[in-house]
Amino acid sequence: MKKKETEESLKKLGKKLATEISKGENPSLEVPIRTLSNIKYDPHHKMIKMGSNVATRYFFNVGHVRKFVQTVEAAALAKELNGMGKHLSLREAFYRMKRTLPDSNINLVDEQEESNEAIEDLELITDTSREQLHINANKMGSVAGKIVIEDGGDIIDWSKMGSGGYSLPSNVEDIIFKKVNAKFIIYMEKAAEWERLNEDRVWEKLDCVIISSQGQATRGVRRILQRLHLEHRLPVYVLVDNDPWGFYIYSVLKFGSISLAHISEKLAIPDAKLIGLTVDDVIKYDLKKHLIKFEDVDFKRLEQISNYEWFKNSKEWQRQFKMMKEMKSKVELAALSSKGITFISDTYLPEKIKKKDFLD
Amino acid sequence: MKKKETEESLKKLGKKLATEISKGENPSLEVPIRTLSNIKYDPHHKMIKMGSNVATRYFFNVGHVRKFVQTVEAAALAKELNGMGKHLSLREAFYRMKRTLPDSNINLVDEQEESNEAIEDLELITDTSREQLHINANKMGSVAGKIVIEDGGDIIDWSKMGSGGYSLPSNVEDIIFKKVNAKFIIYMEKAAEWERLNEDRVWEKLDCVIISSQGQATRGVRRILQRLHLEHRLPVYVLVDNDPWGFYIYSVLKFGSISLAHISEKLAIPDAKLIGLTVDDVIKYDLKKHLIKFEDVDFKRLEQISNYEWFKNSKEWQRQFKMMKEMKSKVELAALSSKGITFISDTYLPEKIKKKDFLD
Amino acid sequence: MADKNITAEDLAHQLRAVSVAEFFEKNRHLLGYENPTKALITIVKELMDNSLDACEEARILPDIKVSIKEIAPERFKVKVEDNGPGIVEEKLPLAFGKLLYGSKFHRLKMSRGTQGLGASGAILYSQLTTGKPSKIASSTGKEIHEIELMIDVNKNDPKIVSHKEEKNSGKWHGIKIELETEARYIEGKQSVFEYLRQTAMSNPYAKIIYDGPNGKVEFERVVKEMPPLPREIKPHPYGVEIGLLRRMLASTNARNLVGFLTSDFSRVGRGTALQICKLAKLDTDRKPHDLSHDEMEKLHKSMQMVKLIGPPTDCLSPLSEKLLEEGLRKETKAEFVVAVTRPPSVYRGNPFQVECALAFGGELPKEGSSQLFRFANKVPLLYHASDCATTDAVVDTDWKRYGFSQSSGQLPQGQLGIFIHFASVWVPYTSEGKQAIASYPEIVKEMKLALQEAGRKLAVYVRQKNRMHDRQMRKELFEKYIPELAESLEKLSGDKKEKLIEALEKIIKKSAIKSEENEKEGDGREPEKTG
Amino acid sequence: MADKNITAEDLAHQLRAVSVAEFFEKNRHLLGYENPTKALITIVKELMDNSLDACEEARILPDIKVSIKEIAPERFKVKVEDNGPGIVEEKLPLAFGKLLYGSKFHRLKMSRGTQGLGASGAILYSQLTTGKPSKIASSTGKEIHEIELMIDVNKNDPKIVSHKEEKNSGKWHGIKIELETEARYIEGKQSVFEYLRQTAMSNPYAKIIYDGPNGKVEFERVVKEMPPLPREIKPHPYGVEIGLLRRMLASTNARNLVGFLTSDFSRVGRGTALQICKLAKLDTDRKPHDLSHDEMEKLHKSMQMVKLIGPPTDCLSPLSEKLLEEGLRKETKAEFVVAVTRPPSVYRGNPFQVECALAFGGELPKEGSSQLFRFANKVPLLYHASDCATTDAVVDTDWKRYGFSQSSGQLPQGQLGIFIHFASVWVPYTSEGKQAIASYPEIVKEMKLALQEAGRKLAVYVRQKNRMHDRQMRKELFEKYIPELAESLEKLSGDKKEKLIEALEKIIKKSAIKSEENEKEGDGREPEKTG
Repeated sequence: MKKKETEESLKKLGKKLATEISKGENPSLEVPIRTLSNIKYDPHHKMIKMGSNVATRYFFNVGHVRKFVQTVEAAALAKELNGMGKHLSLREAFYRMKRTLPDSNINLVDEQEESNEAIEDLELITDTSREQLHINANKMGSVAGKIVIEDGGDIIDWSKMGSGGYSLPSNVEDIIFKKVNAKFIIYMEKAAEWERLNEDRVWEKLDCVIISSQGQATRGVRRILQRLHLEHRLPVYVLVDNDPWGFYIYSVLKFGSISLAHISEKLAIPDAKLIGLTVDDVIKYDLKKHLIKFEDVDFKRLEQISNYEWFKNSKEWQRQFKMMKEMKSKVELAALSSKGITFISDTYLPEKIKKKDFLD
Repeated sequence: MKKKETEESLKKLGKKLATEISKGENPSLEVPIRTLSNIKYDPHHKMIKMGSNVATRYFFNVGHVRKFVQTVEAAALAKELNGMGKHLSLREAFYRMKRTLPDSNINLVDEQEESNEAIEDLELITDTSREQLHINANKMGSVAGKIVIEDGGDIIDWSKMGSGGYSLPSNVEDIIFKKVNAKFIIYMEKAAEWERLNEDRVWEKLDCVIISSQGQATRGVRRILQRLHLEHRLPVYVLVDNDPWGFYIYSVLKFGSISLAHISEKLAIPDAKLIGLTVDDVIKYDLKKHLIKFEDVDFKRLEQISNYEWFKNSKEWQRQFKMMKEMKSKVELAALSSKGITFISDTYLPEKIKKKDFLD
Repeated sequence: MADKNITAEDLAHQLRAVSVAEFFEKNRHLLGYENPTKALITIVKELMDNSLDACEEARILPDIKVSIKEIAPERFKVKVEDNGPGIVEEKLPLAFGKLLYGSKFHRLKMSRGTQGLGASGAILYSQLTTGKPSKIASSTGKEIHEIELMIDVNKNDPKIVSHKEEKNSGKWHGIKIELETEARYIEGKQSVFEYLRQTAMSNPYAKIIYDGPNGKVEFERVVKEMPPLPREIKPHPYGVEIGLLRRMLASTNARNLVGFLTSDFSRVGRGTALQICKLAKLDTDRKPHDLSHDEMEKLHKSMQMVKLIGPPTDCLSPLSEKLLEEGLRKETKAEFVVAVTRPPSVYRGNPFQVECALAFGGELPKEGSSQLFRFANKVPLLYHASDCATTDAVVDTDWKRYGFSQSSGQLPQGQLGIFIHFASVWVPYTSEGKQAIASYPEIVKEMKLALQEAGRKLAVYVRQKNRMHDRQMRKELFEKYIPELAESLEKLSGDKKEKLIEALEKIIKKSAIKSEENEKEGDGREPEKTG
Repeated sequence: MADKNITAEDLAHQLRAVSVAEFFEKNRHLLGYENPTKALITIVKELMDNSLDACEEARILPDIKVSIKEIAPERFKVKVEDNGPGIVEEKLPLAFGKLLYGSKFHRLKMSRGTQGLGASGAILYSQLTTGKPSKIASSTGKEIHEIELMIDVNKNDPKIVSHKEEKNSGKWHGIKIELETEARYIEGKQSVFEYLRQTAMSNPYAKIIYDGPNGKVEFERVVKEMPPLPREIKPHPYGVEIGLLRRMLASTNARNLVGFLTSDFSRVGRGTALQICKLAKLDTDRKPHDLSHDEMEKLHKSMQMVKLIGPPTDCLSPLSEKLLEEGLRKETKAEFVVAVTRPPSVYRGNPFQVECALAFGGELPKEGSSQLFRFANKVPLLYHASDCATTDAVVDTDWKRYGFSQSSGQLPQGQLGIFIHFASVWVPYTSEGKQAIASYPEIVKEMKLALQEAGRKLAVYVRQKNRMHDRQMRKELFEKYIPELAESLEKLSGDKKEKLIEALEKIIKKSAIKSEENEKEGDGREPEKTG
């Protein structure tokens, strides 16, 4: 649906440069700056967003020329992909862009790092997302629950997926939600946890969808969570370990991240809530004997997170951070199994949901 | 189906120990030794297998006591899981086993490493697999293709899975194959490659199944490949990068691995074949400009692999190793995209399969 | 003057002799006076060395009092008093007021001081920094002579400022010396206190009373015997350079070569002397004074070629294992001390002997690196530890064998004191400061052999101690795991937990003896069996 | 004798004076003879230092020949010949045959040798290791005296073995010395060759011919002027210790204190002298010989309290920037050399002056660390570089500012030679070997200032050179990327590739000038704009 628009904006970019050249000007690109100094938390929308600082990149500048040509080449590739209706992974795109300059041993791109950056710059310059440019991110994540979708002509019922679940694609833009009987979504950071909940058929008992990625959620997972949230008003509950890294996963899902600040609107879910583990849960469910001592790096991360603008004014979050700091330890979700093999499914989640015991 | 047997063998172990104790003997476990010295390649079955060396572990021995108790505790846990029909991840099992000894600050297990080892020892002692003990390995992998399965009461058609595919569970023992219209399986090491083939609907055009894990295949993936291969005679073709690591993935799938030598029969696929990339493919498909220089570690790995007993007498493989060593470089599958976005699906795979251009 | 050209005649007028005292005044770092902190230690060390040497030669158990008092910022009064034989009145001024004057330079015999630079150097530094004379009192048991002395630097001669003679009703004998100096006082690893503490370790037959800026300390006498007096020996042919041989030939009283060789060298009998002459193709009746240069060279070469036994070693006076142990035990309060005195050995014609002792436990620091105490001819070495043969020997020894952890190239870790004493007629110091022994392979080898022998003895003690502890631990360990095993086994087999515990407790008693026999398996490795 | 107790009387009989020669024979490492390799360098160095000093004082451009020949394994014949003023016959034996005899010890003036130990030390070592006399020929322009000399070690006196007098038809003047020694010859960083090479750098007005075991090398004279002759100065009150003051008071010819202060010290005029007396509460008419110890102390303190300008600095003879540059350019064939001579400065009452030079390119090694050449009073320092103030100064300087990469605590990297010369009446060597300058803050600071000034000048040159190169590179770079851009842009915009290339080529010509102005942006950072 947005395909035409994407192709148009890519062509517009080409025309601008060609015009400059024919006028004898130094062709230039205006690239929004992706450094920390140009990223701000927008408290009104509850999202991390890009500022308006822009750098001008010239072709006739020793320091710029390489990146300039790489960015234009990335645009040419994206136009081709859109035309064909095909997608490439970042690695494949790297190989498509890699070629040797005539009469030299210089490659247009030498490292994937370079083509990645060119693609990210292109997203900013043309105000499109990588998905629209037909470049795939990583594929990772399983889902099960009371939803039926249509994708590529197939009808897929997420409640009839056996023990494995549906495997989420890296690009979820074309998925159509046919029937949504779920009342909310539980997102968890670990596939092992997902298998626990799926084996215990939690999504059936609690009328919900369970989705996992591995560690930090991939773009595809974040997009599908956001789409279900926005298009079908499903609340998103995040289930992570009680440690700074779990909190960070929650933070990124909810407010967006610095590296993807330019597409926060397409990824962030400001209404997402934490369903655990909080430090209160650790105490309430008697998990204190499974504390894992903080390392220096944990203390540092906790310190960073507790200073995030979006957590700074939340009394409740600051309370969590303080307790964690005093406890000097973290606790994993898996520790709940010491209370009983299906304790998380039979007791923990139903209780938390019934009491609306969420951290916002 | 084998559940009863597993429960029986666990109980038998308990009885043996209880009898020894009541006779006033030092209770002992016979643990097959998992060191390299006790692992052999069986050229007849084309598989890596365990030798018959066994160590005796005593309770009344300062050096043994801790491991002894951990192993017995792992057995008790496995018995409980089988009884309930539930599964645990390795991490969850660790927390289930972790408890503090009375009047001390010693935990029965302190690190997951310890419970993992106890579970592996238990597999060996009782001649069961981790799956039979109801301990899950990692979940990872997507599948699409001309097969319909039944799992947990759900009927799932792998040819109607849209752009994402079916997400393979960590334990595939209970999957029932209802309808198998595929003629072979392509296994690939990267999810990005899988998305390429799925987008291009290769499984439809070539009547096959496409399966990917990420890097080294997980136990679940290896088991489902083996089951389809044995139960439905589907040839397995392995598609990996042209480097020692890709070759190693192939080697493990085909012959088994040293660390899982004790269950090679349940995992290895001696008839699996390599569909690429071979060094010949690199030359034939003109990928020489995408060579990535070998590091020291690559040379070392290549040297190791070329000395594997099962490759040693293969002229064809030794030729590959030699060419790679001379080339001093590797080539990634993704490099095929430099020839055309859908080159791998439209040209490379159909050609290879048509010509039966496999490396065995 | 200035820019007009200078001729050889002009230059000749400027030529002048420099006195030794002037030289060392300007080059005082050569004597250990490079900074105010070290100057204070050097003064105490030089005076102590003289006192201990004198007492030992006179076979008197040393009683030495050292006093250091700050009389103004960075200015100290230092007093050292001994109960030695004293110095006769006539020699008193020269012994203290002339540099390069002493009794020890020309003889081959182990002693602390050697060059006749010690006390006079201290007095020179004192007068340079304060301009004041030093006070020296001496008695040989008769009257007491007290002089105030300065050094005439231009002439390197004593200048007596005053001289008093007093009655000696108490029959006191010894030397008392008092001087003022610019200096800085510190505590710690390189301090006067540490120097005296280590001196007490290596001289356990001495009593030392130290009255320092921070109070009084007494180092008691631990034993009442002294090591035997070393004898003076003659040079060994292997250690003589040609320049020295030429001088010996010129100054000998012997009338022919055979006589010269047998009387002026050690270990040369008549047979050997004849052999040397034959090798050199020299007539045995030749007069030593008459040899030409070429003949001297031949003689020198032949002396290196004949087979000779090593030099006599009674020129050495080691402490003995007993004295070493006592000294170290007292100072470290160690729970176990072992000492080893090696037989004498030779480097470059010089006899030497190594002793070492190891102290374990007690007041030694529990954490970190072991402590190394280094001595040469009973004198502690405080500086330049990293350049010293002793350190090389300790670092090269494999302490893991004796139950101590050790990183490569480092001292061992643990509650360990290591004492090494190097005794020789000529200590090969690495530099002028006399603070480190050069790493000749022969020397390092002897030190390592000593350390290894002592290490083995210490290891036996440490192992025995650990074994008792282990037995108790073992029993407690099994008792902790029994309830766990029973609980798991109940789930697995259905047998009652209580019954299992009872049976296991019974086995533990029975197997107590057996498990001891099993000890060597207790390292956690499982015995392999081929099934 | 032996074990019977020894009395003070016995000990008194053993007391004897030790001659300076005996002392240094036994402690030869103090003179730089600790091993055969260093011994050879030390001999050459001591003889060279004397020759250069003598020529300079006589204002003669030095012509020096050095010859080293191996005559047997580990035995060498060393010859050094100069064209200096020579030494008059009467003084010849003492100047070479007595240790601590010379012209330079007692005066405050910059020179290479100082102690009167150099040549006589070399002769002593030669006779110790070979037993042979040394040959010395000298002429002041009249007849030639040739003597064979040994040192009577017991007496520290010369012993003349032979004496010949010859006609001097060629009017030769100078000293020729020839001796044999045990030694070892090596090439490399610490070798005779390197010593002479660096001596040629720091003495570019000297011609040195070296005939070594591996062939003959000539170091040509580069310039024909010599630096001005340094003047002798009197001590500055700030650098005088009380012991020395006492001696000056005793030996002065002045009849009262004011006279003493004004005539025997530098920088003390009548006004200052009166002020000192007033501060010390001493009558200005007091006789210097009559002061009590307390009065001397007061005088000493007052001398430190008055305000004085620094000591005169014409006692120093720096090389000058011109000589430095010539010397360094010749030896390194550098493409660019810059030198800096700092104004004189003072540490502890001693005047000193720092010079440095930087050489870039040429025959200096292209890879790895820069090369540091260290000199004190024009003498190269080959050993102990890591302990030296020069190294500290180089390491502490931020060379990145001048375009050289540098890891923290290291010398800079690159094709760079660094020359530092420290000139002073009294060089504070860190040890007896005279191989490293102590890191006094005043000294390191001066060295750093010199290096920074030279570094800035070098940086200007290097930058200019780089700029030319950059311009060409830039043009070539854009030409490579133009076809790529055109190709991508054709796909994107639909415009024809050929047309785009043509337009871009046009711009490149036009913008050649503009892009140069942009230079500072060329570091790859993009200018920020707030939109």
